[in-house]
Amino acid sequence: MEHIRVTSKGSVGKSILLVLILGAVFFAAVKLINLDMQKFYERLENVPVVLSRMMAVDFSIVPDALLNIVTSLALALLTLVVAVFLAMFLSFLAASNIAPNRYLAIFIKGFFAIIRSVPSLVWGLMVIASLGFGNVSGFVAILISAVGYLTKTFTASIEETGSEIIEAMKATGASWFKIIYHGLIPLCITAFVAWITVCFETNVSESIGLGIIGVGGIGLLLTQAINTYNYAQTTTIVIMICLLMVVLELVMTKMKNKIKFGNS
Amino acid sequence: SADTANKGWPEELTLVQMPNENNPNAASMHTALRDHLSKELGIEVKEFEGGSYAVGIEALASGNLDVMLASPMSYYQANQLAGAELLVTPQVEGYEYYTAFITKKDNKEINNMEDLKGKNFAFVNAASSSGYLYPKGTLVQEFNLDPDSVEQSGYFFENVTFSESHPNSVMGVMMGDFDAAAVAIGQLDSMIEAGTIKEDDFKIIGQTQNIPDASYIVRGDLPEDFKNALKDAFVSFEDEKYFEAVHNDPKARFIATEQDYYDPTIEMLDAINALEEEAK
Amino acid sequence: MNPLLSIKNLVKVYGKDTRALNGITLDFYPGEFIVVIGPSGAGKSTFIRCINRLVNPSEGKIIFDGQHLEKLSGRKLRKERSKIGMIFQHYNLVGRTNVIKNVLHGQLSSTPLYKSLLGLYRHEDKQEAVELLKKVGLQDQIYKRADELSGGQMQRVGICRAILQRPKLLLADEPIASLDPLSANIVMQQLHTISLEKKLTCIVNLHQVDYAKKYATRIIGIKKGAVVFDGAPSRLTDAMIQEIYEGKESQMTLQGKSGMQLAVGQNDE
Amino acid sequence: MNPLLSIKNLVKVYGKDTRALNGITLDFYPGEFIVVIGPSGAGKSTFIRCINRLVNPSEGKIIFDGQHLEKLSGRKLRKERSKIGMIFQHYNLVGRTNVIKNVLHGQLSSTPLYKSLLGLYRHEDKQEAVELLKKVGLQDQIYKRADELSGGQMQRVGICRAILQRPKLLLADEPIASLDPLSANIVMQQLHTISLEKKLTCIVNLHQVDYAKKYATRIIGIKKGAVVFDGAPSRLTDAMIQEIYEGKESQMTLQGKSGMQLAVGQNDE
Amino acid sequence: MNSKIVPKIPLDQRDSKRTFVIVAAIFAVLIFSVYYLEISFIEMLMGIPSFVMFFFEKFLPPNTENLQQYIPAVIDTLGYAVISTYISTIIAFVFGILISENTNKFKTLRVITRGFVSVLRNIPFIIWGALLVYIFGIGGIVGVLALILVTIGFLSKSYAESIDEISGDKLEALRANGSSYFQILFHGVIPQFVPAWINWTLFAFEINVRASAVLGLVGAGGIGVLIDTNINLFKYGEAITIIAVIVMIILLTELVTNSIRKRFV
Ligand SMILES: Nc1ncnc2c1ncn2[C@@H]1O[C@H](COP(=O)(O)OP(=O)(O)OP(=O)(O)O)[C@@H](O)[C@H]1O
Ligand SMILES: Nc1ncnc2c1ncn2[C@@H]1O[C@H](COP(=O)(O)OP(=O)(O)OP(=O)(O)O)[C@@H](O)[C@H]1O
Ligand SMILES: [Mg+2]
Ligand SMILES: [Mg+2]
Repeated sequence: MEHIRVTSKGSVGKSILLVLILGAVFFAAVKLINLDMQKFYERLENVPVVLSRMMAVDFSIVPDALLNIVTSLALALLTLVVAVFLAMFLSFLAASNIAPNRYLAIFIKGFFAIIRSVPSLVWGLMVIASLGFGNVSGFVAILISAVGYLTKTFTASIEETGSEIIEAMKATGASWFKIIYHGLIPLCITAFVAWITVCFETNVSESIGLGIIGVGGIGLLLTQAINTYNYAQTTTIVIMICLLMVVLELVMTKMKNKIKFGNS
Repeated sequence: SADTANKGWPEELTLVQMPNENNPNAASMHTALRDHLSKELGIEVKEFEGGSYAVGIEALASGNLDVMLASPMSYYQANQLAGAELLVTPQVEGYEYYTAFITKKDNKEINNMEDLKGKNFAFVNAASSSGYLYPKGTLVQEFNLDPDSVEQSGYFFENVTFSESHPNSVMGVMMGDFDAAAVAIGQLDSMIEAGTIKEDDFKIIGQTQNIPDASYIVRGDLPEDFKNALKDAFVSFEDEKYFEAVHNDPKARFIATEQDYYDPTIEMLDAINALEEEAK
Repeated sequence: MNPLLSIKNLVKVYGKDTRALNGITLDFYPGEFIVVIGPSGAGKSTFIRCINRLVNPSEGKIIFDGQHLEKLSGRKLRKERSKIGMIFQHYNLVGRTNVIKNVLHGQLSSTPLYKSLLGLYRHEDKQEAVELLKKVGLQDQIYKRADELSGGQMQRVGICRAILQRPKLLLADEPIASLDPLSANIVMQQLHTISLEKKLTCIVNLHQVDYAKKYATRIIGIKKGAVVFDGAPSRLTDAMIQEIYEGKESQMTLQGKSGMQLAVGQNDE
Repeated sequence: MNPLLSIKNLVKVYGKDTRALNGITLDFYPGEFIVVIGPSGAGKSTFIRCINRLVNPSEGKIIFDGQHLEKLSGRKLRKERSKIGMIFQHYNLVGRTNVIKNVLHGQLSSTPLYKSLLGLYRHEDKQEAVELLKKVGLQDQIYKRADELSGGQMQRVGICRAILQRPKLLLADEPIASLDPLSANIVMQQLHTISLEKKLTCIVNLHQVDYAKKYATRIIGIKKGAVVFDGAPSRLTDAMIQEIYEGKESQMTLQGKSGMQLAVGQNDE
Repeated sequence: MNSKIVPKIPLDQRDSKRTFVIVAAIFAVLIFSVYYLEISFIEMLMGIPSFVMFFFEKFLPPNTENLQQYIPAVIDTLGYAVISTYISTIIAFVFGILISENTNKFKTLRVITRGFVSVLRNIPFIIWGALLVYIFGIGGIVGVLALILVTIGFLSKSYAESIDEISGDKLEALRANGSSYFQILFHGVIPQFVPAWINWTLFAFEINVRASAVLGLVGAGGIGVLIDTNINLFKYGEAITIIAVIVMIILLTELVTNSIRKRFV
């Protein structure tokens, strides 16, 4: 009885090879890092102890925290809007199926790979040294990482749309910008909204880590609570942040569905 | 106002607090100090919370920052890079800052500094005064070590870890990830107070010399009379609530700092070759 | 008369070894209504898409309206493309955008950018769009989202878009595949009339030989990437049709009858 | 004989006010070969998709093989669905998967998950898949990725997939829209034969009245969501056809001739 | 056109007033933000030259003297990144499927997973770091855990979004022939998801390679800590060298993955 392959000969060999390579890389890494799983299991016992220590809330911090959340939100929102505009522009230059120039596309992708690789401390340094302490610096620092993230995700979404619509618009002789505005943006808008949601969250949590360059907001409050080992306050603030984020996510999902299923 | 312009004073003053191993409360949330300085000097004062000395020092150098709270090492760097000068130091009676060498209470093998030889040890990180430079200096002086080899495995310690924070060092010791560590005493106290660890979980087997308090430093290129006015403003600040909240002692005050206040420290840092790179 | 479109030795190779077009040389004149027929996979779509450079040919020349299309790029290519309308096999509408906007996309290339951003198309264009939609029976769907239409409705929107472009050359890849016979006839009739009235050259891929014979002024048969027939509909004999479509595939009907039946219409004759 | 499929008062309303189906009641018997015709937008696709619940009907009953499909869900619905094959207007292949795997998807519901993951389909299934592909002339494309095929090639893969499912009822939404006449005939012939041999009921949406007349044992005409014709092909007179297709759309040919021409094949008769 | 009034042809039927109100509201919020945060865009533009100057003056030329000393940290970083990318890819994949409406019809389960992942993502790094150290101490495991926690939140969400975008058409065919949930998943969703999946996993790897903050917080070392330390000691030349090494690693992985992808997938 003749055997009938479901995958072509070559691709089976390739898949096996791929699995082997991936496996080898993983085991090499495990060997290298020297993970002591035994220790890990033993210490799992600590989980309840540590968590129970965190199980306290202190409502006296709430008004203060609310005020600071406004700052964080305002900063995150402002950065978001500017970042979305910049990233849209850049991502259409960088997405391989619509990029006007291949080399420019590669340059943009590479440039943002580099931008993303630079640690926030370095950005902090450069921003403070040129702009001084304060919200302006916070704005720029978040902006850099937000543009990096959005450019990456937008580009990926555009590249996933395939070429049908682009072809149809090209065939009418529409220019690059018109193809994007009338064809790709309506097509990608739900994906974009999704990334924008994620980016907004990242912005808020990034503004939390921005104490380093003197940006106020909820992050500063949180760092202080941690540094003074005030567990009750820490927990309260974290709960507030999570609540805020869940609300934001709900709103954004509503918005996304509206765009996806609503009228043109 | 009119007279600030005449004297060539800056129109506003930027002040940055740094979180400090020894008093984590040094926070910018208390507006009292800012208001006081502003009133005394007649100019606007902006206060921020910093997170990194490097950032603060670069800001001093570029003129975006005027006054900053700095540890000895940072002062030295700020002085080299930005010509910063010492201004005032918060003085708290009866409280001394030093770094303790700690190990677990039930560790029978380590009872004094000598026993650290051949053990696993943790510093905080290579840029930390209290978590690295001071304890390393103490070890180098006490055991006559080669400062450049201390971190090498098998030279004095079996292995050296950089834990990246004081609490990390403490937890690593408590969990047995390394045998001993150097931790700022202020941090230990805070952790005990918060109940994270207990007094009798660990023992102190040695300590460094006293580390001078973190001081406010000021940009050197400001007018002399402004710096003096600033110093006076700090010294005349007597808000007990502020000192209670930030330094845990209502009677604490700012006192003017002599320019040679940090010299012993700097000598010690020099002895362990910690300064060669910055000296250029 | 000079040809509107001259194609010389067109070759397209996909990947390494799929030779979809194998050296095609043809001239097309203004006002011709050309139907391209050929078995599935023969290269008809590829041929049509090479003309307006949606597919970049591997070799050969495409001279349209005096321009070497294969050499153009950027603004110049766009300008030439705006003179070439195209109707797609899979409609290629912007799904989330409504019907009238999709149709107005046909006028994008001649609308200034800022106006198109604000949706400020010329009133004549909008009016023509509405009229076209009415003609194809979509007057009730003008503000529906394109992805809510039935297959045939989408196809008709695509046709309106191409016509609104007011092109010199119209390419259509199976424009009536999803249409009911009445609509199909209306559409073919309409293309045919426009072609006559405005001296518009149409190149249409079709699977229905009967429609081809009825509307075409010239039929081209493609098989395995090469032209095997080129002439007036009257010259397309049944034997010829059989040769065009016959291939490996014809030996394989279930019952072992070889696939000698062709379009049903012709069998009935 | 009991009907295999009984549809009672089927209604489908999209959104608020698009009444795509307007109360359809029909019985289908084993071995029938039913062709559904009707103008574009009449609700043919919606009708077919309601049967296997890809579209959830707004009202009405669908009784298939003794089961009330409109009430089923989960495993039970899956089981019934596995007895209903479907051929899609837009093929709906998994583009990044190769041809033979796409065909074997027809046997997924009767293959345990782990086996299907490892590609361990039954040998008979694989053999049948290869044979089906050969029959439709795709023996050279077996390991090609589905998204690299031409339109007609994809459609044939979709047909093979549905047949491999060995269904009791076969639904097809314009299965030959993108096929050349030879392939179209082969496909219709094949569906027809299977229907005869295995007493398989086929419900096929078509736009080509000539094909409908040739292959159907029963023709159903739908217009505006309601059944306007139901009977043997011989009873489908030209006047009837005209009535089915005639609508607003027919008044609008460019030249003002009303759309009295129907499928060309019939005009030629 | 004759003298009749030409009827306007609107392009859509939406209430343009509502659109206007929404746009106006967004603008109001933005203006409030600018005002509230006292952000001056002029100041920002003025800062650009010194921003660029700072980089060129301080960070260049790179100091490659100690390049060899970085090797252990580089290898460590790579090891951490590989392990945590692998593990988080798998876990996040499950979460992604549970979150996406395309693949999970149970609303409660979806909402719960969504909430859980959202919490994972929104608890700041410092908190995770502290918790992990208090529970597990210092060492490799903690490093891997920290990275996984941070990556999962991000990856799950990204996967879910990508799965959402996979069109229902292709899956419809499988639904129609009675395939089970998992068969639709494995034979329909996953093959279509592969390109996005590779994309995200690469991005996760990238994040893991440069997750200096996370590894530093739990005392697990790595290349990021090396950069921070060098900057705190004002050794900018060395810092930029290490950054260059990271960039190199990331670009190289991308290159390798892309060539693998072309050949294998
Ligand atoms: N993007 C592609 N990559 C690889 N091969 C392709 C691609 N597009 C088409 N082909 C192959 O090129 C050949 C011609 O395809 P084309 O789409 O031009 O055929 P067609 O004549 O339009 O067929 P149909 O009538 O079925 O639409 C086919 O064998 C097809 O498999
Ligand atoms: N998802 C949807 N949302 C809203 N309306 C829809 C949707 N799908 C179809 N319709 C509408 O329902 C009606 C019937 O559509 P259907 O697709 O069933 O027509 P059809 O008879 O298959 O037409 P065709 O021959 O053009 O394929 C049309 O008016 C169409 O616009
Ligand atoms: Mg084709
Ligand atoms: Mg339909």
